[in-house]
Amino acid sequence: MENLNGYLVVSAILFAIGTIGVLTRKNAIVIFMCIELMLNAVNLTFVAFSRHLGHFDGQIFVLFIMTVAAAEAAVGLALMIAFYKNKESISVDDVNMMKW
Amino acid sequence: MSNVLSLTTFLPILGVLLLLFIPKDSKGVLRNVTLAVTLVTFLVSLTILSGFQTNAEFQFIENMPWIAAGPFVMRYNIGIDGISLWLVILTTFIMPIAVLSTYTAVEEKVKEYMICLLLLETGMLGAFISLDLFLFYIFWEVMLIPMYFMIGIWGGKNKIYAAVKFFIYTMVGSLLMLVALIFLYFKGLEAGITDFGLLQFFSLKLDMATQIWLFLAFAFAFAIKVPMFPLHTWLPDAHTEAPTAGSVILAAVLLKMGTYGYVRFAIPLFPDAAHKFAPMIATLAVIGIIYAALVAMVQEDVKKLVAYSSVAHLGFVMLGVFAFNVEGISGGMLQMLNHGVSTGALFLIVGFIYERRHTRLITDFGGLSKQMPVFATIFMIVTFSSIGLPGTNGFVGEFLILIGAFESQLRWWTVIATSGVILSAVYMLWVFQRVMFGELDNPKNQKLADLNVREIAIMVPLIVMIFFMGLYPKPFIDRMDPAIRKLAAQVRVTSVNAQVLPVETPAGTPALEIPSGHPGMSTPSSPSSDKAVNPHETK
Amino acid sequence: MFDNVWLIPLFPLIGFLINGFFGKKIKNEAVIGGIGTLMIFMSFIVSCGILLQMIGLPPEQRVFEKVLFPWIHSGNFKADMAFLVDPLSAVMIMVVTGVGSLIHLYSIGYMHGEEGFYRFFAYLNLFCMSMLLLVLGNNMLVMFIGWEGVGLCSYLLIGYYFHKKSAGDAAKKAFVMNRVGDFGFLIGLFTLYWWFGSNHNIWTINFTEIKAASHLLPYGGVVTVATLCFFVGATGKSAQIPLFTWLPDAMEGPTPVSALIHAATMVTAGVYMIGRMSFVFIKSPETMMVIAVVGAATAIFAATIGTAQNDIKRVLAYSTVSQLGFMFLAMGVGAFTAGIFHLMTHAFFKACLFLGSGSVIHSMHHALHKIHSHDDAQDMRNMGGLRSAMPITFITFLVSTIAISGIPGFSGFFSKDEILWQAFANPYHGGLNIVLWGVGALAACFTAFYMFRLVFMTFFGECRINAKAKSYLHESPLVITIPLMVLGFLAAVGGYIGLPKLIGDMFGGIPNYFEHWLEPVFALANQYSAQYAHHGAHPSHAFEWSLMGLSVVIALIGIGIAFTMYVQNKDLPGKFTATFPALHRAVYNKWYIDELYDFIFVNPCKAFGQFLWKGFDVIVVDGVVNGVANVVMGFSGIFRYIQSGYIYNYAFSMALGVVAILGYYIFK
Amino acid sequence: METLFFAIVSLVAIISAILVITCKNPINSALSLIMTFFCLATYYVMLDAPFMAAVQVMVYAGAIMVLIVFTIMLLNIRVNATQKHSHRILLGSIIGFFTLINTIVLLVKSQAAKPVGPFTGDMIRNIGHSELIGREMFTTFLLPFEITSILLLVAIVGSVILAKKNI
Repeated sequence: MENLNGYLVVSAILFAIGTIGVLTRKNAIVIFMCIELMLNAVNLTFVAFSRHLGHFDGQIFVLFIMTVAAAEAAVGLALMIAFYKNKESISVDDVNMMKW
Repeated sequence: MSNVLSLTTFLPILGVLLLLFIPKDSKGVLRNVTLAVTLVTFLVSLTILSGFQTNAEFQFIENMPWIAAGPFVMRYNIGIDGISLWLVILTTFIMPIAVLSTYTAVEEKVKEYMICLLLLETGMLGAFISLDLFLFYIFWEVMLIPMYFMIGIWGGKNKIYAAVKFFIYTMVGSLLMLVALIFLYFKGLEAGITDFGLLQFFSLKLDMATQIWLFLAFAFAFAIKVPMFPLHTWLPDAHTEAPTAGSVILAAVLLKMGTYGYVRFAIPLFPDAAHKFAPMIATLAVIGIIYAALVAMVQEDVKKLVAYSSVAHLGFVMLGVFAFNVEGISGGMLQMLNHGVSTGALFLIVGFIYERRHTRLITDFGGLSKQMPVFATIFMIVTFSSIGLPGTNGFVGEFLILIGAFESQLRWWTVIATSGVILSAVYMLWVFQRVMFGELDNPKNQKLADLNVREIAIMVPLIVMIFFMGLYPKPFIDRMDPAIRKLAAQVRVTSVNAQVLPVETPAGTPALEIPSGHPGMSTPSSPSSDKAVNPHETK
Repeated sequence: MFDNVWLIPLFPLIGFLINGFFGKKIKNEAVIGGIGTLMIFMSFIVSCGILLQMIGLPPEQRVFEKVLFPWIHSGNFKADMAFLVDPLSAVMIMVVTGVGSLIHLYSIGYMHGEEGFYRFFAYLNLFCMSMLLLVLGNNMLVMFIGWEGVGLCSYLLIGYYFHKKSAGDAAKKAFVMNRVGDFGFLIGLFTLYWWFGSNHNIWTINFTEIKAASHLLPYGGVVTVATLCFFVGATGKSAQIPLFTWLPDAMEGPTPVSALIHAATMVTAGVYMIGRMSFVFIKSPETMMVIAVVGAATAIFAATIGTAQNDIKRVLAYSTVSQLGFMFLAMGVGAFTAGIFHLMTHAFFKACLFLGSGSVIHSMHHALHKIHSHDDAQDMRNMGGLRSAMPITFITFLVSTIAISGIPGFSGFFSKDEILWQAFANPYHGGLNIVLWGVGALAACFTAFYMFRLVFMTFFGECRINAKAKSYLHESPLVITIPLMVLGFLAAVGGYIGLPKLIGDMFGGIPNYFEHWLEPVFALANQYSAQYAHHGAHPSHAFEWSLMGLSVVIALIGIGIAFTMYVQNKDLPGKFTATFPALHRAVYNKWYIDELYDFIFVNPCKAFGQFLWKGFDVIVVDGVVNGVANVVMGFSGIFRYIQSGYIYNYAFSMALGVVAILGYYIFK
Repeated sequence: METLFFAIVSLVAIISAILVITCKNPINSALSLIMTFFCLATYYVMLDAPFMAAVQVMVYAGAIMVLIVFTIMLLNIRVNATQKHSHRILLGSIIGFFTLINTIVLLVKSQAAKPVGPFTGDMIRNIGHSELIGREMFTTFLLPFEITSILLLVAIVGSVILAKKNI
C-alpha cells in the first residue's frame, strides 16, 4: 500500500476542519456533526494503517467507534431535544448553567 | 459456615439490592425490610459469637486473592479476634435499634436513607474484620460516604456545613493514613513481606525514625476519628445536625473506628513510637476528658452536650489503651462497648424528645418527669450509666481504665482523669435536672405523650445491656482477654526499652524506703514492666 | 446461716423490683408498703440468724467470706462479687436492717396518699440493698458499688418531690459532692492497689488479703496519701468539712429518708469504711490526726450552725453532721470501737428524732392544710406546745434528746463520753489531745443547747399557730408511733451493751460487750498503733471520773441555757440577735459556706466552661479549621471566574492545551 | 489513474468538509457531511476494506445522518445570521491550523512501520473482507463485542428517558 501518506494527510485535514467547526460554530447540532467529522477522520487513519500493517485490529476498532458514535448520536440528539424543550434554542451560547 | 464473617458483612449489601426493588412510596415495607435485614445480620453475627474460640488467635479467617498490581498485592483477608469480635457484635446489635428509631423520624427519601444505613453497616463491619491494611482502608472510606449523605441530606438546619466539616476532617486524616500505608508497604517489601496482610507487618522491625513518622500519620488519622482534643470540633456539629439514627451510629460505632485503629494498627505496628508518644497522647486524652466535660456543662443544646460527653468518654478509652497493660486495654475495649450502648441510648433519648417537641434546647424543657414517667426512668438509667455508676456498664470500663493507667507510667494523668468522674456527674445530672425535674411550666410540654411501645422496644435491649455489662462483664472480658494479653505482650516485647522486666518479677525494694510524708507515687521504687520507659518520660 | 448471707441484700432487691415494676399497677398502698417492709424485715431476720450464729462461735472464727460470682477479672486485677461477714459488718447489718425495717413501717403511715408511693418504697428498698452491699462487701469494689448505690438512692429520694426546684438542686448537690468524695476513694484504692502490686506483687483490693499483708505497709508515706484519699471519700459520704453542705439541703427529701439515709445509715458509711480499713489508717499518724481534727472541727462547726436554724429538720441535719464529727473524732484518735458504738447509738436516737420530727410535721401539715394555711409546717416558730397533742411523739422525742445530749443513763452518754475520754487520753496526738477534748466538749454543750432549744420551741410553751388549726393537731397513727416507741426504747437502753469499764467495774464487773465483740476486728490496728503511740502516763480513775462529771455538767449547762432562753425568758434570743446581728446572720446563713463554694468552685467552673466552648472551641479550633477553609474558598473565589459556563470556552482551552502539548513534543 | 481518482475524491471530501462548517443552514451542513462520509466510504473501498465501506454508508451516511437531519427538521431551528463572533472564528481557525501543522509535521518526521500482520491485499481479495473481519470479530474481540451491546442498551434507555416529555 504505497499511498499511506496521502490518506493520512487527508485525514489530518479533515480532522483540522472538524476542530475548527467545533470551536467556531454555535449551533449545537453543527458542533455535533463536526465531532462526527473528527471521528471519521480518525477512522480513516485507522483503516489506512490497518491496511498498511496487514492487521485487522484497526478496522475492528473502527467498528467499535461507529457503534459508540451511533450510541452517542442517539443520546446526544435526545439531549438536544430535551434542551430545546427547555430553552427554545440549541445555541451553545445559551448553555451556561455550569457558570461559577 | 466458614465464611460466616463475609456473610455478616455483606448481608446488608444484599439488603440494599432487595431495597432497590421496592417502590420508594411504600415506606412501611422499606422500613420493615431494612429492619429484617439488620436483624438477620445480628442473628448471623451471633453465630460468630457462639463459634468463637477463646484464644488469642485470629479466627474465621478468609484469605483470598483480590488485587495484584505489580508490587501491590492486596488480598481479601479477613478474620476476627477477641478485640474485634465485640465491636462486630456491637455494630450488628446497634443497627436494628438505629433502624427502628427512624420509623417516625425520617419521612422523606426513606429508601435512600435505608440504603445509606445498610451501606454504612457493611462499611463498619468490613473495617472491623479486615486483616489486610488496604482492605481496611477501603472499608474505612466506604463508611464515610453514607454518613456524609446522612448528615448532608437528612440533617438539621446547618447540615451542609456539618457534613462538609465531617467529611473534610476525616478525609484529611485518612489521606495521611493512606500515604503512611503505602510507605509502610514499601518498607515491608524491602523486608520481604508479600502483601498488605496485617499480621506480616507485626513482625516487621522498623527503625525509630520511621516508626515515629508512620505512627504520627496513623495516630493523626485515628485521632480525628476518635476524636481527640483538639481535633474534636467536627463531632458536636456532626452530631447536632445528623438525624437520630446517624448520631446513634456515629457515636456507637464510627467513633470506635479511631480507638480500634489505635489498638489494632497504630500501637502494635509501631510499638516503640507508641511508647514514646504515650505521655503526649495521654495528655491530650486527659485534656479531652476535662475540657469536654467543662464545655458540656455549659451547653444549651442537649445533643451537643451528649456529643461533648462522647469526647470525654473517648478520652478515657485513649487513656486506658495507652496504659499498655491488660487492665487498661481491657478497660478501653469495654469502655468502647459501653460508650456505644449508653451514648447510643442517650442520642435515642434526645431523638425521642426532639421528635415530640422539635427542639433540643434545654431551656425549652423542664418537669417532663411528671408527664413522661417511663421516659424519665429510662433517661435516668442511661444517665447514670453514662456517669459510670457502679452496677451499670460505664463503671466497669472506666474503673479498669483508671486502675490500668494508674499502674502504668501514667499515674498523674490518671489522677486528673479521675476528677473527670466528678465533672461527668455535674453535667449529666444538671441536664437531667433541667429537663426532667422542676415545674412543668411550658404549656407545650404539658401534652407530651410518654414513650410508645416501639420506643420502649428500642430502649429495652440497651437497658438490659447496661445492667448486664455492669453486673456480669465476665463473658465480655474473658473473650477479649487472650487477645489483649497478646497485644500487651507484643507492645512490651518489641519495645526498644530493653530494661523491661517480666510482669511476674517481684520488686525487691523494701517498702519502707519511701520517704514518709512524701507522696511516694512519683518515683516508682522498682521498675515494673509497665512503667519501664525512658526515665525522662516519667513525670 | 453464714452461707445465706447473700439473702440479706437479695430481699430488698426483690422488693425493689416488685415495687419498681409493678408498683404502679398494684396501687394498694398497704400491699406496696407491706412488700417493702416485709422484704427488709426478712433481711433483718436473716441478719439476726447470722448474729446469733456468730455469737455462738469463738471470736477468732467470726469471719466468713462468701463469693457469689466473679465480677471483674482482667490482667492482675481481680474483683469478685463477694461478701464478708465479721463482727463489724454484723453490727452494721443489724443496724441497717433493724432501723431500716422500722423506718419502712413508719413510711407506710407517713407517705400515705403521696403521689408515687410505690416509687418511694422501691427506692427505699434499693437503698437498703445498696447499703447492705456496702457493709457486706469483701473488697473495696463491692463496697464501692454500695457506696455509689446509696449515693444514687440518696439522689433519687432527695429528689423525690422532683417538681420542686430546690429538691432537684439538693439532689444534684448531694450526688456531686458525694462524687468528689468518690474521686478520693478511687484514688486511694488505686494507690493502695498499685503500691501492693508493684512493690510486693500482691494485686488485691480484698479486705482480708490487705489485712493479711498490712504488715508490709510503711508508716506514713504512701499510706498517708492513700488514707487521706480514702478520707476525702469519707468526708463526702459522711458530710464532714469541707464536703458537708449537701446534708442540710438533703432535708428536701421526705422525712423517713432523712431518718434512714441522712442520719442512721448512709452518712455513717465513711465511719464504717475507716473502721473496715482501720489497719491501714492506723499506719498513718498524719491521717489519723487529720481525721481527728476534721472530726472535731466539724462537730463544733455544725453545732454552731444548728443553734440558729428554725427549720426543725435542718436543726437535726446539722446535729447529724456534728455527731458524725464526733464519730470521726473517735476514729481519728484510734478509738474505733467507740466510733462504731456511737454510730450505733446515734442511729437509734437520731432516727427516732427524725421520725419524731416527721410525726410533728405530718401533724402540722395536716392541721395547716385543714385551714388552708400556707405556713411552713417545718418551721419551729410556728410550733409550740405540741406536748399535749402528741404525747407519744413528745416522750420518745424527749428520750432521744436526752440521749443525744449526753445525760447519764441514756445511750448517747455512754458512747459520747467514751469518745471524749478517748480524745483526751489517746496516746497518739500528744498536745493536741486537750484541744480535741475541749472542742468536743464544747460541741457537746452546743448539742445539748440546740436540741433542747428544739424541744422547748416545739413541744413547750404556747402553740403559735392559728387556734383553729390547733384543734386539728393530733397524735399520729400507730404505724408511725410504734417505730418511734421502739427506737425511743433503744435510744434509752441501747448504750448498756457498751458500758465503759469504769462504770462496769462499779456494778460488779459487767464487761463492755460491745468492745469485746469488735475486738477481733480492731485488734490488728491496735497492735500497729503501738508502734508510734506515746507511752505517756495513764490518767487515773479519779481523773476519768472527773472528766465524765465535767462532760455531764457541760451538757447540763447547755440545757440550762436553752431553758433560760426559750422557756423562762423568751425575749432573750431576740435581744441576743439584736446585740450581735453580724454573728447571728453569719450563723443563720451557715457561715456563708455555700456562697463561698459557689464563688470558688461552681461559678468559675461554669465560666471556664463557657470560655472553653465559646472561646477555645469556637474561636481557636474552629477558627483554624474555618480559616483554612476560608483561604481555600478565597482562592477558589478568584479562580472560579474561569468557569464561564460556555462550552466553547472549555473547548478552546482544551484544544489549545492539546495543541500546545503536542506541539511541544513534536517540535522538541 | 488511481492517484488521480484519489486526488479527486480528496478534493471532494475536503470541500464538502469545509462546507459543513461554513454553511449557515444546518441542513446544508448535514448534506455536506453526508457527502464527506461517502468520500470516506470510497477511500475504504480503495483500501481493500469493502465491508467497512458498506458499514460506513449504512451506519454513518444512513442511520446517524438521518437521525441528525430528522432532529434538525423536528426542531425547526431558525437560521439567524446575526452575531458574528469574529474573534472566535479567528481563534478557532488558528487552533485548527496549528492542529494541522502539528499532525503534518508529525507525519513528516515519523517513518512508516514495516508491515507486520498476516493480511495482504491478495489474501483479502481471495478470502473476502467480510469473512476475515467476522472471524476476527467473533474470536479475538468477542468480549468487547458483547460488551458493546450493553453500551447500546444503555444508550437506548438513556435516550428514551431524556426524550420523554416530563423530565
